[in-house]
Amino acid sequence: MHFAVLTVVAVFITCGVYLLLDRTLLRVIIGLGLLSNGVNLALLASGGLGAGAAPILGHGSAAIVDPLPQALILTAIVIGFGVTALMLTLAFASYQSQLSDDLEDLHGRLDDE
Amino acid sequence: MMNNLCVLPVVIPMAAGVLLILTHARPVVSRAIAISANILSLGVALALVETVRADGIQLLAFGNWPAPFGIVFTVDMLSALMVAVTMVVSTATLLFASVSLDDRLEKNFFYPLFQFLLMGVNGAFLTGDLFNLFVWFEVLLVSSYGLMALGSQGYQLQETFKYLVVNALSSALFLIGIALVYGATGTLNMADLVFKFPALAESGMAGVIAVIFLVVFGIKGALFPLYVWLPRAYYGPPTVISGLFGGLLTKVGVYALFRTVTLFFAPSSSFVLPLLSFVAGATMLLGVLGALSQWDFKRILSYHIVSQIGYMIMGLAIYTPLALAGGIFYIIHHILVKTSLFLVAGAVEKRYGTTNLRALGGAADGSPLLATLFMFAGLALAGAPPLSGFVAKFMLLRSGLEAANHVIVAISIVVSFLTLYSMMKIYRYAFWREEAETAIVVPGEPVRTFAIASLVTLSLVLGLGGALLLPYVEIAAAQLLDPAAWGTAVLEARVR
Amino acid sequence: MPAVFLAAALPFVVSPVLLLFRRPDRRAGLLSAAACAGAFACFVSVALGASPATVALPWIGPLGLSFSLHADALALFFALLITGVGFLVAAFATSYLDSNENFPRFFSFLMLFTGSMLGVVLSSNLMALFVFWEMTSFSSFLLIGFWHHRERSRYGALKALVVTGGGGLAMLLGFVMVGIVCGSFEIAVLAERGALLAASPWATPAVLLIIAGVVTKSAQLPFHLWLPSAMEAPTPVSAFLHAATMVKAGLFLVARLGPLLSVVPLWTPTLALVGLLTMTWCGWLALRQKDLKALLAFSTVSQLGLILVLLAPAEPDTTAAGLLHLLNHACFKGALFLLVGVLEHELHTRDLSLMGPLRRNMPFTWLLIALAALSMAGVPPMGGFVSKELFLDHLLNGHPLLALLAVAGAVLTAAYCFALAAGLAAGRRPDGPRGQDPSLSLLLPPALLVAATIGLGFFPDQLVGAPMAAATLAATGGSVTGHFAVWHGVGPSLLASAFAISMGLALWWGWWQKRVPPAPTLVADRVYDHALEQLEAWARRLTASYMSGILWRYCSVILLTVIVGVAVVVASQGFVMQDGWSSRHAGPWDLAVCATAILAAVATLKARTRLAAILALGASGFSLALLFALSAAPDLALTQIMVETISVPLFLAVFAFLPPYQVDRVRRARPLHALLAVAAGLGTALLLAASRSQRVAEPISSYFVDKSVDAAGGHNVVNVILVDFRGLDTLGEITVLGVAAIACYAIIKLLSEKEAGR
Amino acid sequence: MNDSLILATAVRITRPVLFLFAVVLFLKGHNAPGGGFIAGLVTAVAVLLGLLVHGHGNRKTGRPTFLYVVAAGLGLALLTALAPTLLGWPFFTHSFGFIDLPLLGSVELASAALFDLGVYVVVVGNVVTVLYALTERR
Repeated sequence: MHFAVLTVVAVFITCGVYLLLDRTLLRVIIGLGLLSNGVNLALLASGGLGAGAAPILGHGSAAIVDPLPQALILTAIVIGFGVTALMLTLAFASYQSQLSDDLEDLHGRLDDE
Repeated sequence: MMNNLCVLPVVIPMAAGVLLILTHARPVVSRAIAISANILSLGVALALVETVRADGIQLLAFGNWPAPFGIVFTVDMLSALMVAVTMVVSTATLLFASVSLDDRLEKNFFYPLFQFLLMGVNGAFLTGDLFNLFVWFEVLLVSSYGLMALGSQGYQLQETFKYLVVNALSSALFLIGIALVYGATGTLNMADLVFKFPALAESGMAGVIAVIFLVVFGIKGALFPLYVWLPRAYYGPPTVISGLFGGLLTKVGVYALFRTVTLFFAPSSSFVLPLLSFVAGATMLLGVLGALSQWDFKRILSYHIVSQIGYMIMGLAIYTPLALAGGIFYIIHHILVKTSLFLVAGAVEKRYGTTNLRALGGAADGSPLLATLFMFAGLALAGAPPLSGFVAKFMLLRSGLEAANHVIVAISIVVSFLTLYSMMKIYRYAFWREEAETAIVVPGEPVRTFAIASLVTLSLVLGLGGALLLPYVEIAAAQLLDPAAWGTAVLEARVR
Repeated sequence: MPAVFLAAALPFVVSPVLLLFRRPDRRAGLLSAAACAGAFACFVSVALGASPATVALPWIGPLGLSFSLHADALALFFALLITGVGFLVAAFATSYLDSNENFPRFFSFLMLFTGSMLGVVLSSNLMALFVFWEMTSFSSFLLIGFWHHRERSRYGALKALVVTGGGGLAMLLGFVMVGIVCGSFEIAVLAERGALLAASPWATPAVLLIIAGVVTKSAQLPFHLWLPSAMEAPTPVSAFLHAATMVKAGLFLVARLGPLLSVVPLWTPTLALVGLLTMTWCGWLALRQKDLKALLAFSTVSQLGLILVLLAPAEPDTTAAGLLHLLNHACFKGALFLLVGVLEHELHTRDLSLMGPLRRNMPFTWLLIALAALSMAGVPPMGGFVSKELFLDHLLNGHPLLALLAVAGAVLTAAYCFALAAGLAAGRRPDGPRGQDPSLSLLLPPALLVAATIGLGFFPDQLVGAPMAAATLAATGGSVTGHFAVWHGVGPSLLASAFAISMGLALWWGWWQKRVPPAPTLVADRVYDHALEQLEAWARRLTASYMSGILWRYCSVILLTVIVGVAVVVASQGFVMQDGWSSRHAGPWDLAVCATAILAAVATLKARTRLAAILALGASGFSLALLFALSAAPDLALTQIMVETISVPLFLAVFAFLPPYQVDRVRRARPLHALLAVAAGLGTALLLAASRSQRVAEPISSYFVDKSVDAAGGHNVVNVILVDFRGLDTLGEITVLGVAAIACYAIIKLLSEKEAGR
Repeated sequence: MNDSLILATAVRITRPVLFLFAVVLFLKGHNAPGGGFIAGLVTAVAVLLGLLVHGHGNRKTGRPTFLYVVAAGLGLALLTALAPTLLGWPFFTHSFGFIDLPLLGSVELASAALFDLGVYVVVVGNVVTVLYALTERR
């Protein structure tokens, strides 16, 4: 199982980073989305990908998977969601005032000359 | 010692933030709430400092779950000092903001964002849990995004977007780091890690994890070569917000470096300290050269943030009791002084409508008090005696020479010189010459001056009265250099 | 309160008080003069033994820092000089400055300087000495830039600070090295530990660094450039700082630390050589100036070189001679500066070649100038003669080449002094501006100084013999063997002196009188300007080269750093990876879901429209949710599904309006990007496998499973962790959500308001 | 016209179901998959659907109503965490108990649920605020 999951992690992060290095607003944001998906999966893998039941007690005494990474991922997903919302807002507002989605147009001034 | 006092520096800003959402449309009420909350937190922070001095490390196991299972706040002297100085500068900044910010910005949630930022910063200083540190980082970051974009000017929005993306990348790295740590050790508690982490040294995993966290905190702390985002990002927002960021935000990254390097990275990987030494030198030098290349008050100050961070890391890299104490002294000094410099820039901008040195002039005639305050703060930044920067720099120089780290000492002297030059360049163009014609008289000047003066006075007090602070930073350094004692204290604390 | 402390603190107390005066209030000057007089009186009482000479003041004891004061005879000599000249200068400036000047500010800075200067000479701790040393530089900066609307003033102020401040920093490093080697920063303790220093490998670098401090402060070659530019300061400042006191801080340091540092063989010859070269070369430069203040500035540098030569050996006789000349120089040069100030005030020019005949129009002013110049020229029986004799005597006993240099310096000095005295008498232009002698209040201070230097010529031993001997004893620990006297009998030095004066006369008469040579441009000046210009230009290019403001470059730097860092660590420390930590085998469902996820991720790269890209991202999210579900993480699966359900419309809402989607608009960096991306993805996966395969301890999570039901009352462990075991994380997490909402709202609201306002 | 009618009808039916589903998810959260966050998102989806059909209606631009909801949620969560400190327990110490209610049988009362309610409220406030902010401009 770990090989399949690690492949997914690798592909998500590879595609995410590649898009992150683009100059288009949307592709950067999508890149970050993929990246955080990949990272969340990595967190899951860090708890081990053992055979086990979901960490809900009281349904028999079978071994359960490590619940802690799941809790961490949940927190990370929520935080990621909040940040993504803000990022979209910024992208939107930035576009509205600069009328470009090309980040190389948005490089800003080095100084005031 | 279990102590609920530990959580108050987080709870008070949060409660204030919640209240301030409700009162956002009424600036007068908001100011009162925000400032009283800050003063309350300041009191708590000072109480914490004294408690730690008297009784040692203070702990709070949340939910009464013992370490390493639950989350613990571990308040040693470094944490307590950081929270205290945070509250000092934020109170001054708040005071300044209350008479300088545009009414529009005040009503658009400046105060709640400000309080939530403080909540995140304080949480990051206090926590003893790696993942919890991530959460506090996110709290302070998301608040900083809000503050940085406050005003919705085009330049601001685009720079905030970039700042956000850079930090999102850094957060992803942080999570990868956490995944590796948890994967290898099965724990997140820093005290627990003190004992479990060294076992990873043999396989090389300790070094890998160290590199990842150094980069994560290096981005936040604006270290070479990761600071590229900073100067532009800090130029965008209203100056008073830049001031708070410039003083405070990068120091959270520096704090995290001090914490994690002393707890696990330096003991387990021999390359960490030499690497930090190199990074410190490069950060100082490139930062100050950046400052020399600029002609804008705020931008020059932004580059100096970078440059000064090199000194703090220099203290960490030398890694002797005196060096760490000097580094911590430097952090405290720099937070006070850099904030006050930005506030001076803000006051100048308020009066002349610009921070471009070429368009400014004559502020020494226009407001002599401000010129005096700038002179003091600028000299303190350059490490001129007898201000706080001198004491910190003296400690670093002395420890650097004692450790025979000649290169970094030489660089630090050269950078001090260039910093002095750069500060005097500002003085020469903004404060001397004929007064710029754009000068207008704006209300609130006395309050602004008071806010700056209080910080500058503190710098003077820490310089002439360095003996007052020295015992505290020495305790902090001693605690940092004895991670085993720290870890044992945390792990063996009993819950109720 | 001990008198020493009172005297040292008085200027610092007065300085801020002065700022309370109104702008055109001359009483600020009177108060300053009074403060100097008070301090002078205090030092006299200390000198007479009526008050203790030592005051212990703590600073940061554990670091070896203290502000303790110790007024030995050497310090008292300087302290009396500073406060004495300070009194005269303050009195002079009170009537000299125009009534529209900012008196409070001027005198406040002046008092700040006076206090700092007293601190330098009185400190018994090396670091405290450094503190005040730097403070003299800063106050000098403010005073030179007092007329800050003038470009030349600003330039001169910055230059002075750059040179002296830079030298000061080098000196700081030297001090700290000495302090570490000798184990103390107390000067009294250091004096006894010369042997420790001599044995240390740091001795030579430390001494060189301290010499850098000395020569910059005292404007010796090649750092003589700042003093002429500093002449943009108001004349009383030039007289006080740049002739009588601040520039002598370097000399004071040589006298003070000489016995300790001369254990290093480099110390004496280096200083002596620098001093001699400076004396001669700057004497030559002085001779070529038309601007009176520039002439005096170079002459000051030259004279400081002379004193440096005398102080360098740290031996009693030469030190005494050096201190005597230092005193003489303070008197005649202070007087000359004040008198030039009077000329400038009266004639509105400082250019020698433009001045009318002075002897008739301003006889008293001219007379005083002439007397002071004669003293400087070393003409008997003036004070300058006595000390210059001792100087020549010292050098004629040394290397003949050095003696030659010394005599050449004396010739040049005599020449420009005659040029000054006689040149002003007749005037270059009969039709030049004519003034008249100023009021007594302006003439009295220089007159007193001139009287002093004449007195020193007639009765050197009676007037200052004893104090000089005491100061020498304090400085060197040895006793003076000879006496000061105007008549030593005929000897080589007298002959040399006579030769120098006559040659000087000849040089003036035969060469200078014909035509004043054009003032040379200083090589050092050009180097300074060019260096700063280049530094800024270079800093600018360097910074612009990497501060692109382009996001993908920021990210590339970060990724490159982490990837290279990890790669280096892995390459140097090896890497352990074992299999077997994943006990579950991938079933067909698992593989199908993983394949879907991979396809979705690749699709985001390939998407040609915005909608497709967003949907592809959504698909990757949904397949991740399925993967969570298959990995026994139902809470995660549910959460992921809901988050995607809401995110996709959000994306669409934001991006629906943008112009057509463009893919791969930038080509040039693509291979690097691909490399970084693959390294990041592959690296993470490998590291993850490695970390998981070498787990060193059991995970803490079994505790949660054990306690969840009984101690926390919940069966869903993940939820219990979230709201209880790690509830604080959740509190932070919802704060993030709340703040994000606030920020979104505020950004959009302000954007709308901005657009509505437009 | 027809499309939107069908959509409107579908939404009219779906929304109550979603709200109910949210309630169930919330209540079950401590013992089964679910919890405040998920329930909050489901509620937000219901709101989103409403937005899709009805648009913003005549909601006046710039009233941060849902930020007050966020504030309420944060406040509730904070107070729940803070309450035990009044009794001298560490911050965040939860307690729980069971009571017997008619019809429902043994029901767990946990302070953790109160905290979870805070989470729920914040999530709803957040999503709705962001949605309104991003869509009201067109």
